Amino acid sequence: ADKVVFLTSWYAQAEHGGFYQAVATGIYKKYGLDVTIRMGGPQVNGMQILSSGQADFLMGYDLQTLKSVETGVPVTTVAASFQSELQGMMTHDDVKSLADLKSRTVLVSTSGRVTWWPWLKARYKLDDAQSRVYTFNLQPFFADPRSAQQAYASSEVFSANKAGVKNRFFLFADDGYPPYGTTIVTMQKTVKDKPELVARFVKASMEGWKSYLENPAPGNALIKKDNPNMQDDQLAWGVEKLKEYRMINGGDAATQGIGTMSDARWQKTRDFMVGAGLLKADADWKKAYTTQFVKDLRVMP
Amino acid sequence: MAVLYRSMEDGVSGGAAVAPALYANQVEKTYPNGTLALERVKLGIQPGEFVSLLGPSGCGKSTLLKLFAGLEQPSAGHIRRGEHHKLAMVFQEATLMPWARVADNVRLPLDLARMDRAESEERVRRALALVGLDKFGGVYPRELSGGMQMRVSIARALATNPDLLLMDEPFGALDEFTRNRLDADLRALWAERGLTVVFVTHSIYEAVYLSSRVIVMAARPGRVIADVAIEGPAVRDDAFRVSPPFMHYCAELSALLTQANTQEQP
Amino acid sequence: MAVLYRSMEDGVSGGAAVAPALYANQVEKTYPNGTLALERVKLGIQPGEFVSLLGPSGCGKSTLLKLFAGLEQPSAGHIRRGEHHKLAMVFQEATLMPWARVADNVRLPLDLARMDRAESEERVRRALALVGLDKFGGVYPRELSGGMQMRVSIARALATNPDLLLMDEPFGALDEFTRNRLDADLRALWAERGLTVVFVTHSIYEAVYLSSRVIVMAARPGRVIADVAIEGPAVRDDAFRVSPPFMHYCAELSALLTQANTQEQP
Amino acid sequence: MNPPLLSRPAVQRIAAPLAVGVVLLVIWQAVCTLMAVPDYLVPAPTVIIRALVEDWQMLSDALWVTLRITLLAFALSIVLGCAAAFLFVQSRVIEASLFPYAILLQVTPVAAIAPLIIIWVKDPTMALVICATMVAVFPIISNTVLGLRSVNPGLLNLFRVNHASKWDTLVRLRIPSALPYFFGGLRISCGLALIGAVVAEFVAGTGGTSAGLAYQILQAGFALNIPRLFAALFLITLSGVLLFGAMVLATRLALSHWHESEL
Amino acid sequence: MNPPLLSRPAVQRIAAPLAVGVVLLVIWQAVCTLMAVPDYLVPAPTVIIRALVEDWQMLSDALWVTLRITLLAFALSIVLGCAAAFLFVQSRVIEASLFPYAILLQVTPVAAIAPLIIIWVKDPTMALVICATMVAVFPIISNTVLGLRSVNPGLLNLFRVNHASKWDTLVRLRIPSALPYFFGGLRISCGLALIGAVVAEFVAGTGGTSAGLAYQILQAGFALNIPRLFAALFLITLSGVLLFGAMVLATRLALSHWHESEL
Ligand SMILES: Nc1ncnc2c1ncn2[C@@H]1O[C@H](COP(=O)(O)OP(=O)(O)OP(=O)(O)O)[C@@H](O)[C@H]1O
Ligand SMILES: Nc1ncnc2c1ncn2[C@@H]1O[C@H](COP(=O)(O)OP(=O)(O)OP(=O)(O)O)[C@@H](O)[C@H]1O
Ligand SMILES: [Mg+2]
Ligand SMILES: [Mg+2]
Repeated sequence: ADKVVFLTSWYAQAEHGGFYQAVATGIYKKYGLDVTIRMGGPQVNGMQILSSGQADFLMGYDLQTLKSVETGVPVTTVAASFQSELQGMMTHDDVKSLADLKSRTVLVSTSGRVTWWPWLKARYKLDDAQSRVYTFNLQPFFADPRSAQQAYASSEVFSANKAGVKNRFFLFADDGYPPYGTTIVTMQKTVKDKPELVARFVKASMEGWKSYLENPAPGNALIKKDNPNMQDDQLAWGVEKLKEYRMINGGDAATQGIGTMSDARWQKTRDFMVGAGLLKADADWKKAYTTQFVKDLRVMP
Repeated sequence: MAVLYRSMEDGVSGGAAVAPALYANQVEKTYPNGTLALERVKLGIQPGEFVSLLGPSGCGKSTLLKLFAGLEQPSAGHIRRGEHHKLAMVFQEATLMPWARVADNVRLPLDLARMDRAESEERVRRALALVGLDKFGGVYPRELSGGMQMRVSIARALATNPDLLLMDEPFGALDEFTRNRLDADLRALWAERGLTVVFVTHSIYEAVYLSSRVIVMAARPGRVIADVAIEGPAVRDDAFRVSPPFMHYCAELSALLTQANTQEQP
Repeated sequence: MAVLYRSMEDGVSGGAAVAPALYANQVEKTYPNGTLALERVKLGIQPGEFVSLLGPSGCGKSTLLKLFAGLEQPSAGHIRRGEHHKLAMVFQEATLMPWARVADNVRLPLDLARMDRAESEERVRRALALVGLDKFGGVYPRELSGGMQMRVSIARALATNPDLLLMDEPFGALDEFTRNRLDADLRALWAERGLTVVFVTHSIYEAVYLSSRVIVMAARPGRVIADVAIEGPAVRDDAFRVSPPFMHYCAELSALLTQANTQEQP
Repeated sequence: MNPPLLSRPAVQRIAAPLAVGVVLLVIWQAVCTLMAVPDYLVPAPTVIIRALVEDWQMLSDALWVTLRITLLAFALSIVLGCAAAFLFVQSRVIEASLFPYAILLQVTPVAAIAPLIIIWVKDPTMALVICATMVAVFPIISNTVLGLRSVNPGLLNLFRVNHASKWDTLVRLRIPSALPYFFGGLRISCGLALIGAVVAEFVAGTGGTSAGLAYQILQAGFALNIPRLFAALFLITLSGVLLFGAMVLATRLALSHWHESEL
Repeated sequence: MNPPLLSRPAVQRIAAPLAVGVVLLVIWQAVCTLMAVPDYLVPAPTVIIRALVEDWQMLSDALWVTLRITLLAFALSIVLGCAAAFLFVQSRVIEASLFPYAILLQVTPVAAIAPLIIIWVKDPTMALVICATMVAVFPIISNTVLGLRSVNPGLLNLFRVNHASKWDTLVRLRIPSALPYFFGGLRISCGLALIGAVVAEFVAGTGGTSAGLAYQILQAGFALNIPRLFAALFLITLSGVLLFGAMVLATRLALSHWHESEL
């Protein structure tokens, strides 16, 4: 079997379920792949590890991929597990809509500053002065009732609920935030030299997602092995959110199959970035993705 | 002009009935490593006396001086120091602050006593002149020779105008000419100011020339073996140094020193 | 038994035509701070000589010794040292390693010379016995009195069986009895082994008793003002110490020392 | 001759900080209880202790992982730090040429070069040890160089008169003279090795394989299990204090017979 | 009497490390060019220099932000470190009671308590300064305590004979004696203050307005703008080396007239 290293973006969690599922249930093996999943972490720079050849595939996100392509790193997206990002805003429960954020302190992580924040800022006329830094720790949010913070539906919201803090969550994608989520990124060279391997990996992974949605137990067992602190209730919550927001099987995926991507969506993402000054207008953004592996994939949910 | 062996009791109660300036009562000193440095030392020093300590190396002279100064505590017995004494001490080593210039080193005790600068400057100048180092106030101690460093530490003690002066081999590193001159100066100072001096020396001549009393000590364990009153002219000059009584005292002390050296317990 | 003032040239070429053990040719030493410590010193020391340096504090005796030992470089002129000399030096300060026991301190030069342990132990034992510290091999330097520390450093130098010995006021901190004994021992050693010794002292008696030649120096700037050959019996005992020639030399040197002290340039 | 128990220095050295600790803990507990501070903001000591007991298995495993990296990094720091110091003290030119690069090691943020180290060093434990060593090594170099230079000039003369080789001078003179400074460096570095191990795991750790205390802290933080987070922090600080204590003891053993700082 | 330019110590101290640096850079450049290493893996020096020049405005602003925090934290560390050291040296009981809590400061991962600091300290710059100070203060405390204890016992006796007050003994004896150790502490701490400022910014961030070098590094990392990342790293290390140089100079000014380590 071909040895493949897949680097995730974070410690193992429900958002990585499809990949673990594909390992756990032998889907990869079926496709002749011997896949090792390496966990990412808070400061692990996946792009660097991918481009140095330490990993074959990377769990990426579109804005970084576009940015990397702009700086000349020859990477490209070959599939998108989620039809949008799970990223959103968690507020105290007196906030009725994102428009109410104007008078709030917004906690933005350093990476958020060059991703969703410019988008949100422009959309709701917010300004930098009301932002403070988010350090992936909920205590400041709890301590200040006038604050709101970035969050993943699957993790921060769960923690806040568990701590008994009433909150609301607004998914950015619901408001038109364009990028895909949990994509598969690889080197352009791999696409050129081993398209067949890439195709197998993409197909097996997407089948993994399909299987995960049906019965997450095998994948979850593996997730807990990699990340012993992951609790069952949190995994269950995560799976529920994936389903609730139809991350995997909603949008285009409902008709085109799991993992699908469209030029139109990439264009929207690109236009937003250029508009927000995050990307040069002349960047060759089309290099950042290829639909060749997903357009006829049709792993139907 | 007989040599007088006072009894130990005499050493304490002898002289006028004034309170002794320094009084060691059955003092013993055992260092942490078990060395018995002093054994049952009983010694009283009257105000205005000039007492020299003579004895072989390691017999506890420095230890006794430190006990008098309150720098060590006796292991047994006790030390009493008369009140109202302004004490100054010259240590066996020069003990200068390497980061301070010579003048600042000499001025230290005056600064500690919060003396105002104008007066202390003047005192420092005079003290340095006394030891022949008036031109060296501005240099650092490491730029001085061994003997010069020692003279700085003497100047530091004298600058305080003490009335109780403890000196541990102050002139050992000086040539005989300078030493004689300083001996004479010290003796004059003592006479003029009515100082009480306890003086450690290895020079019998110096001890006899300077002292009103010489204590001879022996080592292992350190103890007092003789207490010799020196009866000489009040004003001692070079003539005294060659007078028969001087020679007599020297011979006497030399014999005692030999005794101290040979009497050492095995 | 006339006092002999050799000319400076004599100091170098006098004696047999063997190469001098030490030779200072028009040596000057200026310290970085500008002090002129030695001015045009010309001095030759023949193998087997016992030369004492006498002079006021700060006249450059230690500096000259350090130049001879190669520890300082002359600012002008040059120093030559005869070959095949095993040199040992006693510094003006005891200079002991505080972290090593007395025996280890004494053994240091032997260890540095890679002597085997059995022999070095024996040598250390003998050297410590010589200075009367046989029982103190196991203690740390800070547990010793000043004089005892100095004796350790003397033992350290003697343990190496040197044939060129530079000693800077080695016996200054010792009582007269011990000092006389060590003087005699040193003189005997010198005679027995044919050592070359350069010896700094402030004691005129000691200089005369020990030396075959005494160099008198004056200060500011440091320079040689006299070079006195001491002609005494080969074996010097206590009788020599009271003999008329001895007294004569002492008086002579005393006068020179006074001259050195009063001749100081303003 | 037997001083009362409480005035013995050894007892004071243990009892005094414990007493202060107990007082602080009581105040902390009181504040938490009286003001009803929620656990997820600042947990009360009792809550932390409960977490410590309940999660002991997990935490002690993690502690062991972190300690192993700490000790390896500390040992490596000592070896490399001393080697560098010995090298630097050989000549002023060598020191001048290379010291800036030692500083470079210190001031390069581990977070920034951890990715590169991960790329080059395959073994994850080794990568973490290297990161932690980078954090811990500098104080040893700096203090040891200072110590090796702070030699009594008289003793240096003694060694020169006896034709001591550079090696002998180093071993018999400079190293003993440097010990007080060296141990001072150790006392600073042991804590840095620990913190370096934690930070390295923060930035370079890849969870599953070697889950040390940093991983537990991160996870507890994300999961808002703040009592466990504090329990893990407590274990780190306790290790730090114990390591420091060990260094103090080592210093005492090595220096108490001669150096004034220990008399 | 004028030694040739290249053998002057001052020249050596500057020229030697520069020469080494140039050699290293040339090798680096050669390797990058010959092996055609892509910029996004390890950029060649020329590429980094280009990034430095092109992004100078942005980088120099960020540098200034980071330096400001560094210097504030360093100053605060000196003040607090000395104060703590003076306190500790007053009595063995005080030292025993409080020293463990100083260690606690050192070994607590900034990343773990930064959130709490952010809650309590509203001003972001101040929060960062506090974090960086936590990283930098310990070596100053530790070395200064060691120095204050390393006093010549003879001089201590001299002061006692002259009835010096605790204060006078501290100011006129202990502090001067401690200076070599204190400056040793400064030399370690200045780098730590810098690294602390960077790490603090990593974990606690600066609000959008004032972004320091850590922010630039993170952003460059996300965007895989590796030349800019290296340029920022270069600025950090350069600042570290210069800060260290300043400390060496300060040490020289303060000690060169008396302490053997500077003779
Ligand atoms: N390191 C130094 N830097 C500057 N000047 C120095 C240094 N060492 C000695 N001197 C000066 O050189 C002169 C000679 O010093 P040296 O130590 O040789 O004197 P000495 O004859 O040994 O005196 P003593 O009998 O007091 O030991 C003195 O004036 C002294 O001030
Ligand atoms: N700190 C110490 N620890 C242990 N023993 C000590 C200490 N200081 C001195 N001694 C011992 O106490 C004895 C007396 O020492 P002291 O310094 O009083 O002698 P001294 O008479 O001054 O000798 P010297 O003439 O050589 O200066 C010596 O045997 C010495 O070994
Ligand atoms: Mg003494
Ligand atoms: Mg001298």
